[in-house]
Amino acid sequence: MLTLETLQAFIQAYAARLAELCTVLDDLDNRIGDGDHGTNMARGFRTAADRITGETFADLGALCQAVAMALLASVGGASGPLYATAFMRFAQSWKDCTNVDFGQVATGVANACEGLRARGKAEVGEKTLLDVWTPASEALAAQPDEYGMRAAVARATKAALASRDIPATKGRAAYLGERSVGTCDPGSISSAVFFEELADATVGGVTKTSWQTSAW
Amino acid sequence: MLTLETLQAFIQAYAARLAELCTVLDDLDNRIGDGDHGTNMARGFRTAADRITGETFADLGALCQAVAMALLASVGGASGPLYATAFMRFAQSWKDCTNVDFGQVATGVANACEGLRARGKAEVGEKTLLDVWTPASEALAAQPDEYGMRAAVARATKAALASRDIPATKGRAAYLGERSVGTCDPGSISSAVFFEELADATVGGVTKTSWQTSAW
Amino acid sequence: MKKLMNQPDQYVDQMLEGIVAAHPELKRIAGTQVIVRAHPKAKVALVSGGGSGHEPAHAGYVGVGMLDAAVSGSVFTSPTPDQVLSAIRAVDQGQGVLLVIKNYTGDVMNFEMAADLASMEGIAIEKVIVADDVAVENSTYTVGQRGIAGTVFVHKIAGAAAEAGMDLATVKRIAEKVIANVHSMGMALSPCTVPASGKPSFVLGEDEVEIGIGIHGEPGTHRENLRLADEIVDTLLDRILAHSGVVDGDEVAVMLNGLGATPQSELYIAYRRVAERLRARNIAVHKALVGEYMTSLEMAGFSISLLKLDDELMSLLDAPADTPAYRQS
Amino acid sequence: MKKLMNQPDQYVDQMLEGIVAAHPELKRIAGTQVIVRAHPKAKVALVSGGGSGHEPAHAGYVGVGMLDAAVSGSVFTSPTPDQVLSAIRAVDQGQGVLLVIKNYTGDVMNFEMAADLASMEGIAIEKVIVADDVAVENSTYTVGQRGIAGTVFVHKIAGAAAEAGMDLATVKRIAEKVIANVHSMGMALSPCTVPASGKPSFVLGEDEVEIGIGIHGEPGTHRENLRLADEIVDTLLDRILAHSGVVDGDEVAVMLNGLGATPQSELYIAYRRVAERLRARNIAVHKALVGEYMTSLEMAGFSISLLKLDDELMSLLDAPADTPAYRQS
Ligand SMILES: Nc1ncnc2c1ncn2[C@@H]1O[C@H](COP(=O)(O)OP(=O)(O)O)[C@@H](O)[C@H]1O
Ligand SMILES: Nc1ncnc2c1ncn2[C@@H]1O[C@H](COP(=O)(O)OP(=O)(O)O)[C@@H](O)[C@H]1O
Ligand SMILES: [Mg+2]
Ligand SMILES: [Mg+2]
Ligand SMILES: [Mg+2]
Ligand SMILES: [Mg+2]
Repeated sequence: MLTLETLQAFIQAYAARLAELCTVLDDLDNRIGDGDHGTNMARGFRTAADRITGETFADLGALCQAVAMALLASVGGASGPLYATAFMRFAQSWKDCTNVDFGQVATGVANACEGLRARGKAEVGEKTLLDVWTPASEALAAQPDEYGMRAAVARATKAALASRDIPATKGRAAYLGERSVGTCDPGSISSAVFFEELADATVGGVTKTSWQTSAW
Repeated sequence: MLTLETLQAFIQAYAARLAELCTVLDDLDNRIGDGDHGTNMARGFRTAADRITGETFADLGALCQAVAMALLASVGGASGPLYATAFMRFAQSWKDCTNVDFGQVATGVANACEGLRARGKAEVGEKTLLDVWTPASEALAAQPDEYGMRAAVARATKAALASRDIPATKGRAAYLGERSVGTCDPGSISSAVFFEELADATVGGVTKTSWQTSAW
Repeated sequence: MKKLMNQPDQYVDQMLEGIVAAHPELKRIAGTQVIVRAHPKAKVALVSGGGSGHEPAHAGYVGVGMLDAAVSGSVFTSPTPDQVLSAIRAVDQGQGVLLVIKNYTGDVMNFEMAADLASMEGIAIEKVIVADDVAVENSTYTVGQRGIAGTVFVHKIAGAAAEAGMDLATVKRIAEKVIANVHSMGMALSPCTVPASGKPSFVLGEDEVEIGIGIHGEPGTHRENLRLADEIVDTLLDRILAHSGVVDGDEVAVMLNGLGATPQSELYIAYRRVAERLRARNIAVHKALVGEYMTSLEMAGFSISLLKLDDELMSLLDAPADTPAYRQS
Repeated sequence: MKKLMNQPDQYVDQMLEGIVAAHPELKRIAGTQVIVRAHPKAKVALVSGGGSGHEPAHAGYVGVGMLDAAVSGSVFTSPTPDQVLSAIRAVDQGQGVLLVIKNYTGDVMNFEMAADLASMEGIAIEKVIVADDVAVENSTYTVGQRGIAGTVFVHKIAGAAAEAGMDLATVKRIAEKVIANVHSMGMALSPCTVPASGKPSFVLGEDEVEIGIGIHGEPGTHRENLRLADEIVDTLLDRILAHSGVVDGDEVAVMLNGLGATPQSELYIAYRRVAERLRARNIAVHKALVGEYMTSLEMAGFSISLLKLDDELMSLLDAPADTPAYRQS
C-alpha cells in the first residue's frame, strides 16, 4: 500500500540515494553523454524533497503534482521533463486518494510509463530509461501486490544492467552510435534505483544494489 | 688576421653552432624570457650564411653589411637589432679592407660593443649580452693578438656563466626580477659562442664549451 | 582543470550577473536565468537558449537584429520549462514568439513543454529545431542530427526578418530555410571540464583527436591521430559538402567556429584551407565568420558551418545587428 | 600541446592568408607580413604590431576608426625593421604615421630602426610606447612596464582621432594621454606553447597560478595557489587601482581580456567582481569590453585594464569603429 507518508518517505530516500550515486551517474553519463545525469537528478530530487518537507498534502495527487513541479523547475536536461512527466501521471492516477493499493500503484506506474513513451518518443530497446520502466511496469501489472513490487525491482535492475550491451538510438548517447555499447545507460540506472526505493518504502526489506562497480 | 675567407667561414660555423644550440638557448629563454632566442638566432644566422654563400664581396665592410642586413630582416626580437648593429659597426670599422689585423679586429669589436650599448641602452651587469661583449672587447683591446683573442673567449665564457647569478634589469628577463637569478642569460651564451667561433676561425684550435648542461 | 570561478553552483548565476553588468543594453529578468533586451521592440520575438557553457551563445546574441531573449540552463543542461516560459512571457509583444531550439532531447522536451504552457496562455508560439551537425547520420528511427554552431546563422537571419517586421509565419519559414541550408561538423583536440564535476569529459592521448564531436563535451563519432590542419579541415569539409547540396557556382556563408581554447591564429590557419578548397570548387564565400560563436567551455577544437545562400537569406544575413557577440552595420 | 596547424614555420604566413581570405576589407602587402586596409583613407596613419600569437591583436584592429596597418612578427618575436618600414610606406598618405609600440626591448628597437629609416625617406613619423602593465615596477633604471592589453584602447582612441582628421601631433598627444591613463595586470592559470618549440612556456602545478604575467608566455612576478575568482580579481584590481590614480567619482572604461583558453563564461564571472568593486568605490564604468582582445596563444588566464576617461577620451572611445575584432556604430 502507498500512503501519503510512504510516498513522502520514498521521495526523501530517493533523494538521499541519488546524492550518494551522483558521481557514479555523472561518470556514466560522461562516458556516453554529457556527464550531468547524476547532478541533474540529485539536484531535482533534493529540490522536490525540500519542497515537500514539513508540508501537508490533501492527497497523493497533490503531493505528486508538487513533486512534478519541483522537478520541472529544477532538473532541466532530458531527465527533467521525463521524471516530471512520470509524477504528473502519478498525480492524475492517484487524484483525491490519500492511499492506494498495489493495483492502483500498478496503474499509476503504467500511466507514467505511457507518459514517458509519449514525452520521449522512444521505444523499448533504444537504451533509455524506458527500457527499465517498461518491464518494471509489466511485472507490477502482472502481479499487483508485494511480490509484484519485488519482481518489478528485479526486472528493473536486470534491464538497467542489460542496457550496457546495446547501442543507443535515442538521447544524447545515440550520437555515439556503436561507441555507446559497453556502458550502462545512466537514466536506466537512476530508474532502477527509483524502483528499489519505491519498493523499499512500500514493502520494505529490499536489498539495494551497490551500483558503484557493477555499472561499468 | 681576419680575411674575407675567415669571416665567411666564421659566419658559416656560427650558424651551424647556433643550429646545434637552438634548443638549449630556447630552453634558457623559456625560463626567463619567451623561449625564442635560439630559434631567432639560428634563423638569423642561417639566413645570413645563405645570403653570403657563393657570393663574392669586395671587402670586409661589404660582407659585414650584407650580414647585418640579413640579420635585420630575419631575426626580429631584441637580438635582431642588436646583432645587426654589431655587424653594422664591423662594416664601418673594416670598410674597404679585404683583411684586417688583430688591432683592427679589436677596434671593430670595441665599436660593436659601443653600438650594442647605444642600441640597447643597457650597462654592464644588467644580465644582457653586453656583459659578455664588454669584457671580451677589453681583453682584445689589452692584447690585440692571437693571445688576446683567446683571452677574449675565456672572459666571454666566464661572463656568460656568471650571468646566472645576477638579476636582470634590462630585456624581457627583467620582468621576472629576482626570479631571473639562477638562469644564464641566453643572449650572453649566444655571445660567448660568437667569440668561440670568431677565435676558432681566426686563430684556430679553440676548445668549444658544451653548453648543454653547464648553462643551467 | 583550473577554473576561474567562485562556488561551482553559482557559476551560471555569476556569469549572467557579469553579462548584464558589462552590457547595459541587456537585462536579466529578476529571479530567472533569462536575458532580454533592455529596450524591447514591437515585433515578432525570438527566444533561444540551452545549457550554459556555449558562450557567447546564447545571451551574447540578444540585441537588435537577433534574439529577444536567451535562456541559460546549468552548464550543458537544458533550461527548465518555467525559465523558458518566463522568457516567452517577457518578450511577447502580441505578435508571437519563435523558439529556436537546438536538436537535443532535453532542449526539445523542455522548450516544447514551455511552448505548450505559453499557448495555453494565449501566446502565439512557433518553434524551429536546428539540426545542422552532419557528423551524425540522420534517420527517422534515430534522434536526428544535433544542433550546433549553425544555430547562430538562424539567430542572425531569422532575427533580421523579425527586426524587419515580418510576421511569425514568415519568420518561421525563413528560420526553417536557414536550417535546411546549414550544415556543420566539428572536432576536438582536447576535452572540456564541467565546473560542477571537475572531471574532463573524455581523455585523449597526446596524439589523438575526436572527430564529429558535439558541443557538450560528448565524445565524437570516432577518434583518430592528429594530422595537419589542412587534412583535418578536408575531412570535415568533405562531409559537409557531401551533405550540403552546395554545387559549383553557389554562394555561401562560412563559420569557422572555435570551441573555446583554440587560438584565433589557428582558426585562421584552418579558415585559409576552407577558403582555398571552396575557391577551387568555384563556390563563392559571401561572408566568413571566424571566431568563437558557439563554444564548449575550454575545449580545444573547431567546427565548420556552411550555409547555402539565396537572395533572401543573403540580404537578411547582411542586415545590421547589434549584440554583444555579433555586430555589423 | 596539440596545435591545429600545418608546418610550424608557416604558422604566421598561413594565419595571415586566412585573415585576408576571411576579411576582404583587409589586404596583405605582397611578400610581407603586413596587413593594411583594402580601402585606405587620406589621414594620419596608425601602424602597430609585434610578435604573432596575440590575435586578434594586431591585424584584427586594422580598419575604419582604428589601425591602418599591422605588422606581424614570428610568434612572440618582434617583426623586423624592414617589415615595419613596408607598413609605414604603404599607409603614409603624406600626413604622417604614428607607430604604436608595446614596451618590449625587441619591439622598441625594431620599430625605432624602422622609424629612423622612414624619416630618412622624408616620412613624418612619430611613435608612442605603451607601458600599461602595473605588475612590473617602473623605475628609470629598469626596462619599464610592459605593454599589454591596454594597447587596444590606444588603437581605438588614437584611431578615432586620426579617422576624425586630426593631425599627427594631436593624434600622438591623444595616444599619450591614453597611455598615461591606462593600467593593466594579468594572471595565468596555464601556460602556452610556441608552435615552433612545442614546449610549454612554464609548468604549473594543479593548484598553482602565475600572477603578473605578460603576453608572451613569460612567467609572472610570482606564483601562488589558485583561489576564488573574486579573490584573484581583487589582487589584480587593487594593484591597478593603486597605480591608476582613479578616484571615487571618476569615469572609466574596463577591459576584461581573456588570454586564449579561458571560457567567456569565466571572463564574465571575473567581470562581475570588477563591476561590483568599482560600483562600491563609486567609479562609473562608461564602457566594458569583455572578451579576447590581446591573447597569448592558448594560455588560460586574463588581464584587467582600467582606462581613466575624460571628455575627450570618452567621445573618441565612443566613435564608430569597423574592424574584424572591434566593431561599434
Ligand atoms: N527520448 C528519450 N526517451 C526516454 N528517455 C530518454 C530519452 N532521451 C534521454 N533519455 C534518458 O535521459 C537520460 C539522460 O538524462 P540527463 O543526462 O539528465 O539529460 P541530458 O541528456 O539532457 O544531459 C538518458 O540516460 C536516458 O535514459
Ligand atoms: N636592452 C638590451 N641590451 C642588450 N641586450 C639585450 C637587451 N635586451 C635584451 N637583450 C639581450 O637579448 C636577449 C634576448 O633575445 P631574444 O630572445 O632573441 O629577443 P626577445 O627578448 O625579443 O625575445 C637577452 O638574453 C639579452 O641578452
Ligand atoms: Mg546528461
Ligand atoms: Mg626571447
Ligand atoms: Mg545535460
Ligand atoms: Mg621574443
